[in-house]
Amino acid sequence: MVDTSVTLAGVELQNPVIPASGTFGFGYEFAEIYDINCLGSISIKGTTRSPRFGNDTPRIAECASGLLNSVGLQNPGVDAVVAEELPKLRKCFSKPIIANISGFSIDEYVECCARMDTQEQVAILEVNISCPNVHGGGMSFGTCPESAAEVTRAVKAAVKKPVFIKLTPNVTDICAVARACEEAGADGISMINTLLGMRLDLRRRRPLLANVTGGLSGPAVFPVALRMVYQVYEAVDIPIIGMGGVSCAEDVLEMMLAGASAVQIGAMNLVEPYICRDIVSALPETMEKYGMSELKTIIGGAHNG
Amino acid sequence: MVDTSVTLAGVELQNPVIPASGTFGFGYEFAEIYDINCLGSISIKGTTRSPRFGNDTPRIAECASGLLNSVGLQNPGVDAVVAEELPKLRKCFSKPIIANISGFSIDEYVECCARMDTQEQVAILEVNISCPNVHGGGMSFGTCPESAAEVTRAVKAAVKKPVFIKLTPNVTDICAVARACEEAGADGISMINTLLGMRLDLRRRRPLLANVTGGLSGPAVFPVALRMVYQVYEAVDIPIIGMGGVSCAEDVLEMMLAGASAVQIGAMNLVEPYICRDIVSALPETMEKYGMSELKTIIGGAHNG
Amino acid sequence: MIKTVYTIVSNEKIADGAYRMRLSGDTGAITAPGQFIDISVPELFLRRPISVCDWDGSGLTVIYKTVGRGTDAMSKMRPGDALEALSGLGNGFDMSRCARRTAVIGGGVGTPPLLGLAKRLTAAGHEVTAMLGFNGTGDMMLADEFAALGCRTLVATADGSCGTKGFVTELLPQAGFDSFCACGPLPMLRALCAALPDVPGQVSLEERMGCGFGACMGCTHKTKNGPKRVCKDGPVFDKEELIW
Amino acid sequence: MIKTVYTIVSNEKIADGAYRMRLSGDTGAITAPGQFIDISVPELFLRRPISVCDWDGSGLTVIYKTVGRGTDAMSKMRPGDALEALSGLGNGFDMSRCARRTAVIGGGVGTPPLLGLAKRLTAAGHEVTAMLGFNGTGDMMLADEFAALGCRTLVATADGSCGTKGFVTELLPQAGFDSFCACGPLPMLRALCAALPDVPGQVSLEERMGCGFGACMGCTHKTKNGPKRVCKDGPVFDKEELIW
Ligand SMILES: Cc1cc2nc3c(=O)[nH]c(=O)nc-3n(C[C@H](O)[C@H](O)[C@H](O)COP(=O)(O)OP(=O)(O)OC[C@H]3O[C@@H](n4cnc5c(N)ncnc54)[C@H](O)[C@@H]3O)c2cc1C
Ligand SMILES: Cc1cc2nc3c(=O)[nH]c(=O)nc-3n(C[C@H](O)[C@H](O)[C@H](O)COP(=O)(O)OP(=O)(O)OC[C@H]3O[C@@H](n4cnc5c(N)ncnc54)[C@H](O)[C@@H]3O)c2cc1C
Ligand SMILES: Cc1cc2nc3c(=O)[nH]c(=O)nc-3n(C[C@H](O)[C@H](O)[C@H](O)COP(=O)(O)O)c2cc1C
Ligand SMILES: Cc1cc2nc3c(=O)[nH]c(=O)nc-3n(C[C@H](O)[C@H](O)[C@H](O)COP(=O)(O)O)c2cc1C
Ligand code: FES
Ligand code: FES
Repeated sequence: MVDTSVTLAGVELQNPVIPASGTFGFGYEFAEIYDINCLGSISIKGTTRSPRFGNDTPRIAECASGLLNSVGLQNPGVDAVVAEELPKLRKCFSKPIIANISGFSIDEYVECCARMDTQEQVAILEVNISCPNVHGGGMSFGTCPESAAEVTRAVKAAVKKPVFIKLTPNVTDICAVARACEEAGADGISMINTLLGMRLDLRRRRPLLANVTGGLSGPAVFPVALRMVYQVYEAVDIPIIGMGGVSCAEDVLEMMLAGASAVQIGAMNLVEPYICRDIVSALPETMEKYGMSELKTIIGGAHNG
Repeated sequence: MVDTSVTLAGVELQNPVIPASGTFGFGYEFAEIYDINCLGSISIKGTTRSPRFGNDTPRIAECASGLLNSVGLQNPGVDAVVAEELPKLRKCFSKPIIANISGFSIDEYVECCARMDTQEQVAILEVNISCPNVHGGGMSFGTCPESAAEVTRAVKAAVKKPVFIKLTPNVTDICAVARACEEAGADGISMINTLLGMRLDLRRRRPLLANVTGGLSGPAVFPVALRMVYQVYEAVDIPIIGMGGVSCAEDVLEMMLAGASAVQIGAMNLVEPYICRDIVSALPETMEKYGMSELKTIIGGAHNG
Repeated sequence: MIKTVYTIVSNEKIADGAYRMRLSGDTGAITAPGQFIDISVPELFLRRPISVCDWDGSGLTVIYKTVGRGTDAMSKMRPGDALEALSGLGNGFDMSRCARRTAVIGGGVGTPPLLGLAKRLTAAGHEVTAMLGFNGTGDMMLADEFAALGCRTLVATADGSCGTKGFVTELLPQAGFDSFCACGPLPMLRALCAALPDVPGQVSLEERMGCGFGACMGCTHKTKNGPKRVCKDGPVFDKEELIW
Repeated sequence: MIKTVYTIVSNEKIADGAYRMRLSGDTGAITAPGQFIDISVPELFLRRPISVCDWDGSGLTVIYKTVGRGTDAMSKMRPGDALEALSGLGNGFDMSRCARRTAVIGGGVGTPPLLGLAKRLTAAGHEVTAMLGFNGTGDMMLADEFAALGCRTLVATADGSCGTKGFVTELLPQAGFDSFCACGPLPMLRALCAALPDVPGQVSLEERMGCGFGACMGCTHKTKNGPKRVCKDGPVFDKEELIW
């Protein structure tokens, strides 16, 4: 029998498979089709201080081996998430969850994180810093080490639970951002968010998405995500949740060998609703195929030798 | 009859379809299977001052809708290219070509470009600034606006023919780099080069490529490339050669609507050797399908309204 | 919702660029006319949502128009081929809210789901008028089938090549009905709701979808009752709910 | 090189994880044993290079081992299915440089191209010894076929379950030959060339490929005559040329 358990900043997971924020709602759509308690954890839909409708539609565009989304953080706001969504999720998922939090100002991050920090169900705060900084000229918090560190420091000062900073890949030097977060006290790194992309509608000769650009994810981005996880693993000493294009148990192993302590699965949930369950069940046999018995021991294994 | 002709910094092309550097050799492998004179032009394999073997093998890794390559600029050096390859290419391709030039120092770029500038066959110099700067700590010339401008200025001072700077997409703000090149005198922008990526070999638990990382290209990167072309079109006034994942005539039209004056095709040549010819022949009917009669008039069309 | 593999029984052209595909397999998740299935097309990342035209215990029919890569690929599939899909998606039309005299109003390739609806409405004793709008005889479809169900069937074509010349709204004065169910292009639905301000109606919307089952918020529309997902809370909405 | 669509005639398991696929179609571009075809597998980006085992005017045979996604998918293809490939790639073995007494030396799934070579060598009057190395009887293949051609056929297995116990190099003393052609894993080829310093030999190499026809420089090896592309200048190299 192989051991698939992993630990994330002190949080023990039965296995490293976690649906990624924004692709699994608050879990119940999936609980209708399978028992989601087989999952390691769940990263819930990105939550903001106030309710957000998000962007206009079309919000989705198809790409080769992936999709663009410009959902724009539609969510009912942190109060409604705490009052309604978390209790509903609790009914179908008994394990600790990851609260994904977004904001357009430091204040908003802090307030939202502090609120989630007090929720018993929540084990980890995952702070998405890819949003544009409304007080900082609109550039995303995650594109510069200083603003990334600033968010991290502010959130860390306000919460008790482990904080993972979720990085955007749309940067020249992701290691610099990761190091800045570590120095500012982050307990871990989540990576990657989506790659900024675009499609056009040839009939209308206009951008296909109402929002003009969107975020690319799915198998197309896996090699980029893997490279970044590999690089950041060498740059920091805190654990990494790896994601970006993971679509099978082999991909989970690649991510972990590159340096991820756990793995999230995003876009694939949308087109293969059973994918997370299937990966959880394929994991033991896939580990055996590659002679792995204890999953934790392979983390970062590709850096040896 | 539709008009597929376009102009690149004064160079008239019968159509915008150009095989991308590194994926078409010096043309003769393809001339064996079809008459390559149907192409708009050809961007030849990246040439350096001295011969280069490139990286160790494996140099190729498969990805979803694309591949990683770490060829590492294998080429016989500019003297051999001028003495042997260009005359051979001349025999099977009668149109002006694009000379793709790489270097690891400003001197090398200048010397190599000056040499190519005197070649009658060469209409455009395409300066690939994704190589690591050996005098600048190994960061690629293309990741910072200052070093990109420096290469541009130095090359421009040494040559007469139009200079297109080929940008790397692995940056936070590609518009800043493009603007710096424009200000330094570039006649055009070629974009994008490959996205830095990686794959692991699960059996060996090591990076699959001998070089550890490689460049991702193919349809997987199309949305990222398109977004960057769209952004740079708004940032500069010089023409853009768009590339990254183009695999059909529709993709060519999307690239041009986003702002490209011509389009290169890379990875797809490797798996579909007839792809450039097929795109050239599909272009007129595809234009008609979308009500386009004169290709030049659609350049940047997605920005209107 | 179930994920299942259907077998293609037939796949025939029935109008310009429009095909009828009969599938055999598990229809257990389909509970109402107006629901859709989300079809996996080899080599393409996203599934293609297509309405169930009609179904029974052993299979279902879909009718689709070829507009891009996915539907083009579907048109080349052959009897015997497997077709993987998520089935039983969306809410569908609520027959309990249809009046005894109900109109089903379809535009172009929006008509197919109305056939399954009309069949069930007539079986349940409703008096059904079918009003169908097309560009011309070329893309006309299903009119005979509606008639065969016993529906009063009125056709409008934009080019006047069949039935009344003009849009489907031209047909409205020709029939009496006390509720309607509609499916078709957005401008048609908008015109319809504007023309029938006092008649209760249900309309089926289309939106580009990420998942098709409510997970991604890719398909959200603003409604008077807050944001709603076309795939899960729809595709059928009460016309009063919609913000045009 | 041509790009062509073959039809699968048969696709049968012939050893542990190894399949023989017969293809009918255009073999006009195949000019020498040891050449390969580059197979397009649906949903996968890169083509899969597989050596031609044998061919005639109407078709060819390939033998492949399932080691990953591409070969797994190939093993599930069925007679009648279409298989798109680039055909007639690489240089192949140069028979004019084979001595009258030639050994063909294969390891595992490196043996297939040697069968087509042995057939042509024996037909041309060469005296051919086939030395074949496998892990055990499980992955053993083609020994009977070599024997049926009239080759003296010697087998070595690592586990001793058939023939001589050990690697294929163990067989070398058992036969006399004045040139050899080899295909198999790199360590085997290296050991062979080290064991036969004075015998002229041609060896077939493998490398991960981008294009398979010389365009990308993805497969380059350093040789004593400069950088050479395995796909175009090879896969067969004169053993003297190689740098180990
Ligand atoms: C609930 C629902 C029911 C539908 N029922 C039918 C039906 O019964 N018959 C029929 O012919 N069509 C129907 N459609 C439209 C159908 O989904 C699209 O025509 C189809 O997805 C186009 O795919 P493609 O690959 O050919 O086109 P492409 O343009 O190549 O598709 C690219 C992407 O855009 C999406 N897309 C393109 N057009 C539409 C559209 N109109 N609506 C939603 N997504 C779109 C595709 O799904 C795909 O993700 C329905 C749509 C929805 C949302
Ligand atoms: C000239 C040549 C002739 C060959 N002839 C045969 C043959 O006759 N029978 C046979 O069983 N095998 C042969 N091989 C090896 C065969 O190409 C690989 O086993 C096959 O490509 C693996 O594909 P996969 O998708 O199953 O494996 P994966 O590991 O999933 O493939 C991933 C990528 O790596 C490449 N790759 C993996 N292994 C190899 C390898 N050993 N050599 C080259 N590329 C590889 C694949 O082509 C693909 O691009 C030959 C290789 C070469 C270069
Ligand atoms: C539809 C959609 C919505 C998303 N919403 C969020 C979000 O709210 N917060 C967040 O941090 N990431 C969000 N993401 C990003 C994913 O969590 C993940 O980082 C990314 O998609 C890469 O993983 P993948 O390639 O497996 O999809 C979203 C992605 C998709 C496709
Ligand atoms: C095998 C290979 C070799 C390449 N060599 C070069 C090169 O020498 N110089 C260069 O500027 N770009 C080189 N590129 C990048 C391509 O020219 C192109 O910018 C990139 O591949 C994106 O286009 P694509 O997605 O169509 O492949 C190479 C790409 C590949 C796949
Ligand atoms: S398409 Fe995902 S929620 Fe509707
Ligand atoms: S694989 Fe492209 S040159 Fe050999």
